[in-house]
Amino acid sequence: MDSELIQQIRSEASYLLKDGTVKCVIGYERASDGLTSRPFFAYEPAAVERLIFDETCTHNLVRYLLDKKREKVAIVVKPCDSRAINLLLNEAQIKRHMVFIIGVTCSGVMETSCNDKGQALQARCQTCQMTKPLVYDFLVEQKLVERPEGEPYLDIQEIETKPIAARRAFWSEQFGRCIRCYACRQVCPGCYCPDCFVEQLDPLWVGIRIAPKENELWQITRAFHLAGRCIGCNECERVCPVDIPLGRLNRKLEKEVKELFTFQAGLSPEEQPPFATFKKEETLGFEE
Amino acid sequence: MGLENPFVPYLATLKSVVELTPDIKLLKVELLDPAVRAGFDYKPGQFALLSAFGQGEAPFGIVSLPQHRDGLEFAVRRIGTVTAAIHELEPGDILGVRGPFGNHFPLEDYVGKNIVIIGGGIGMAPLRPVINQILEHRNDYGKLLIINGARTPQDLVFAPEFQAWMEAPRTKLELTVDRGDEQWRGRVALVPNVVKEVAPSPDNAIAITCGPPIMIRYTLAVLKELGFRDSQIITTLEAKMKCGLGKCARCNVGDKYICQDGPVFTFEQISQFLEQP
Amino acid sequence: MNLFLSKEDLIRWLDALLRQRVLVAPVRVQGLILLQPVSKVAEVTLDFGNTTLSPKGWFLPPMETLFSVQSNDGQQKLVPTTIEKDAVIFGLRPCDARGIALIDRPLLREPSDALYRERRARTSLIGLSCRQAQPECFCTSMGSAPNDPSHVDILLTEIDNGYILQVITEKGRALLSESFAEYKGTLPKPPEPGAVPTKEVVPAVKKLFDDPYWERLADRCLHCNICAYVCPTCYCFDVRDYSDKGSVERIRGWDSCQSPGFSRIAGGYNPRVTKGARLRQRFAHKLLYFPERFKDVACVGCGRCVRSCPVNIDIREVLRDLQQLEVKSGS
Amino acid sequence: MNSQYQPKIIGFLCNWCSYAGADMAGTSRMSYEPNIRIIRVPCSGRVNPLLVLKCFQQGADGVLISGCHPGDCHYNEGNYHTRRRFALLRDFLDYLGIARDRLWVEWVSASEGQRFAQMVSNFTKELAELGPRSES
Repeated sequence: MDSELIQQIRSEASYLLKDGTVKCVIGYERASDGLTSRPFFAYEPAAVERLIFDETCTHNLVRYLLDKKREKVAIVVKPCDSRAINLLLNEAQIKRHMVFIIGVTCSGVMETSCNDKGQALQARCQTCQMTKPLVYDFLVEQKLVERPEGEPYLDIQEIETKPIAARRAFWSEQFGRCIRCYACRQVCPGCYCPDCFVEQLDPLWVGIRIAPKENELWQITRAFHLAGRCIGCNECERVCPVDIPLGRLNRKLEKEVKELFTFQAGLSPEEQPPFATFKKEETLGFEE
Repeated sequence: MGLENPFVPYLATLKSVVELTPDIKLLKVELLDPAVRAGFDYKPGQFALLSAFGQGEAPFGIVSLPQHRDGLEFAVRRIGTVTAAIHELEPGDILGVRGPFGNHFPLEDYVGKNIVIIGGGIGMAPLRPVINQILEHRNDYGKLLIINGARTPQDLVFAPEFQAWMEAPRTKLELTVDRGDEQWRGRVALVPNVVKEVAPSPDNAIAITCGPPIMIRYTLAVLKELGFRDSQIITTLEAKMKCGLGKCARCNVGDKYICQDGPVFTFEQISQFLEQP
Repeated sequence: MNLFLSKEDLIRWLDALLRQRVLVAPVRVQGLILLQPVSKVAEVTLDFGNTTLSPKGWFLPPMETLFSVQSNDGQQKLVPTTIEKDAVIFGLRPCDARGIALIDRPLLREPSDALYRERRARTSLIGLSCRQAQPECFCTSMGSAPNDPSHVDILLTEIDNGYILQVITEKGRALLSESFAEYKGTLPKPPEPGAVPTKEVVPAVKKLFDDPYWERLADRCLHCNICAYVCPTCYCFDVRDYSDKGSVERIRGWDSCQSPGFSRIAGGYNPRVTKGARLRQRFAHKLLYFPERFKDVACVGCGRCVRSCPVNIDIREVLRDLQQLEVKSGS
Repeated sequence: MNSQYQPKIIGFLCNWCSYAGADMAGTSRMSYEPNIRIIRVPCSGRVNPLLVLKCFQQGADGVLISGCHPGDCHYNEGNYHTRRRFALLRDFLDYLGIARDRLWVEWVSASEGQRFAQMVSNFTKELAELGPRSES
């Protein structure tokens, strides 16, 4: 654990809290298992001593900005998380001047779980080339480990190449296990509808019935609502208590959006997302 | 049928529908099974869960009196999917009834006392059976003051019974609206202000109030100013209820289950709730 | 009188049970251990800490139909769901058995929940003592134990060359399809799970009800339903009607105090709006309201919520914090 | 289509062009397979992907979305959005095991009654080959 890096985060946080620039600093602290980490909200300067940063800091904290819209807060942001900030800025959910961003350079976080620091980097980190957050007010740099370039969508192609009946069976079995705890929705920075379609009664799109057909409609629509918006932090897959490979839904859409509309979510707060714009001359396979 | 599985409602048919206000209907419901009808006895303050099959179930106070033996009456305000479906029902249609649930207004404790009844909008519904029960045993009780408020004149609930209430002995009916219209001659004031103006005395009296949370808050303050102690002020709490059997824990406010420990509470009890409803 | 079963005896016995009843047993599915009806004994796995979801899901399923409404020519008829099959849950841990015994209290109290009661009556429980405590377990602090026989019909305890079988109830004896050798030896010493202070928890929650502790704790909470759905002693449910193609079904499904609409009243008023109030409801119901009505705290120390919570809201930590805060605030 | 399997198609037709085109097919007595149930929508851009998914969930074998030719949209850009939305949804459904040929997006103007009738027949034949929804 790089203590010099942590010292910088703590001193910056303490400075921000002491002079009242922010109401609270959202970062990470050691979890109750003493190995991994968990989100932490520091309100008083004294609390900054609990702030840490290491390769177990998997959570994407940007989601918490949606709960703190009315007060200025500071937030510790990894390179991938910074794309979520661009997403929320682009969709006018947060205001840039209300967020002080403590950026941290990163060379990947581990595949952790309770009481387990993880043996390997998360799959998404193994080939990730982003080492610096896209947007920050204060940057904390740590010595980085070189990571190989890699083919990002191997697990997607593995499903694409299956025959259609096998794809159908694979996804039916995965969706069959869903207990509709909605952790994938609650953890996602892109999921902030006040009244999610899944809980609407009139029309009753899905509701409380937990059955293959309702689970499938829920999972497909959840992923599709994030098409061109998901920034690939893969928190949905991490939090799923029944191990549904949700990342393989969102990253399939990410791959298609790149191919069809040459767009990637969260790279800039100004760029128009794919479904908000169009090109007159594109046919996208629907020939005249 | 029914008791064996407490989630399965009794079937009932809609006898009659009366439009009390643009969004509130008075429904009279008759239980189909005579044995169930005979055994279904209830007291003012209890509620039942009405089912509009296909839309769902929702709790409503029973506003009729048991001794009339003339079906169960409910005042239903159109506010959600279930109430909208109930509003579409016509006489002769089938619906489900589950209950009676909850405790009731302990009218036996109010004998000989002056009664102040303060209702706002649909909040009048659970208070109606109390009023009519008092009028049917008028001599058992002291003076009866009814303050019934609503947003506009057509929103005043139970208008057909105002005449009977006004003419009853030692009874006063004060009607008020937030906003009047050309025909309206009566009072235009908020309910709490009317309570302050009429200023009922707290001596040997109890106050029963029900209405939107904001009205309750201010009415409570006025009653306290007039000297009413919390134990003298009673209300019936509306909470998200689903099973009515003290199991699904949705109506769990503080350490109380509204559907079983309530819905009728004194404000003394409510003040001891850990969590304010 | 304890019996002894070799591994082959166990497999033969399970096969016999499989023929007359639904056998629900732990099955490995990807990285999970789920309790599922099995068609062959081979599907059953015995090397696991505890199942991902608790056996409560067999008695109070994630979703079930309470009754359906059949209307032929205007005449509506209510057809309540009935439970036909006998079942055996094999391989459940003693803490989960206690969980079921705890939620029996609200659900079987008059007027009892018919479907739950029917399933409880028709299902026998074969417990499997824990050989090894998981880091998140704390059952001994919550009135259970790795070898607690009190809520199962039969308790199996694994030893090197087979299993010791303790018959606990008559219902358990009825499961024995053949006679096994008697076991004269002593039962192995159970593992030692972590301990958690629970002495003054009920008054502590009451005293600290309005303490800002809950808002601070809820800062990182995502308000998903994982902790309630994996918990063996959470039994809140929602009821909705579904009507597709003419037939109407009243569905009961799991719900949790963390979901947004849980306490929202028609018209939009919601007594529990803040994050802290919602998270407090989870712990207040388990550690205060339930014990006040049903004598015991509604937590069996299985550690599932600690393992599954995405942001590590750890009930053991809450219990410790409550004790310290109570001391600090002058008990 | 000899087999007794009759595919069920839900057609979302935009009011200004495709619905008028289907109307013209009807008034000119053109015959086409009766497997389609038409839902009139103000614009093909009104069709929310959730509607299409609900159709498949409720058992539809195929869904047709038909709007004005790009550039002719009564609301100027409705069909441009339709094009983007369902180009992506079609690929995604295919990935999930719902054959891409079960979701057609076509441009039919008010005067192309013949083309509409032909298109419905082709779609029905295609779905008959694909078979009922249960496998794929």
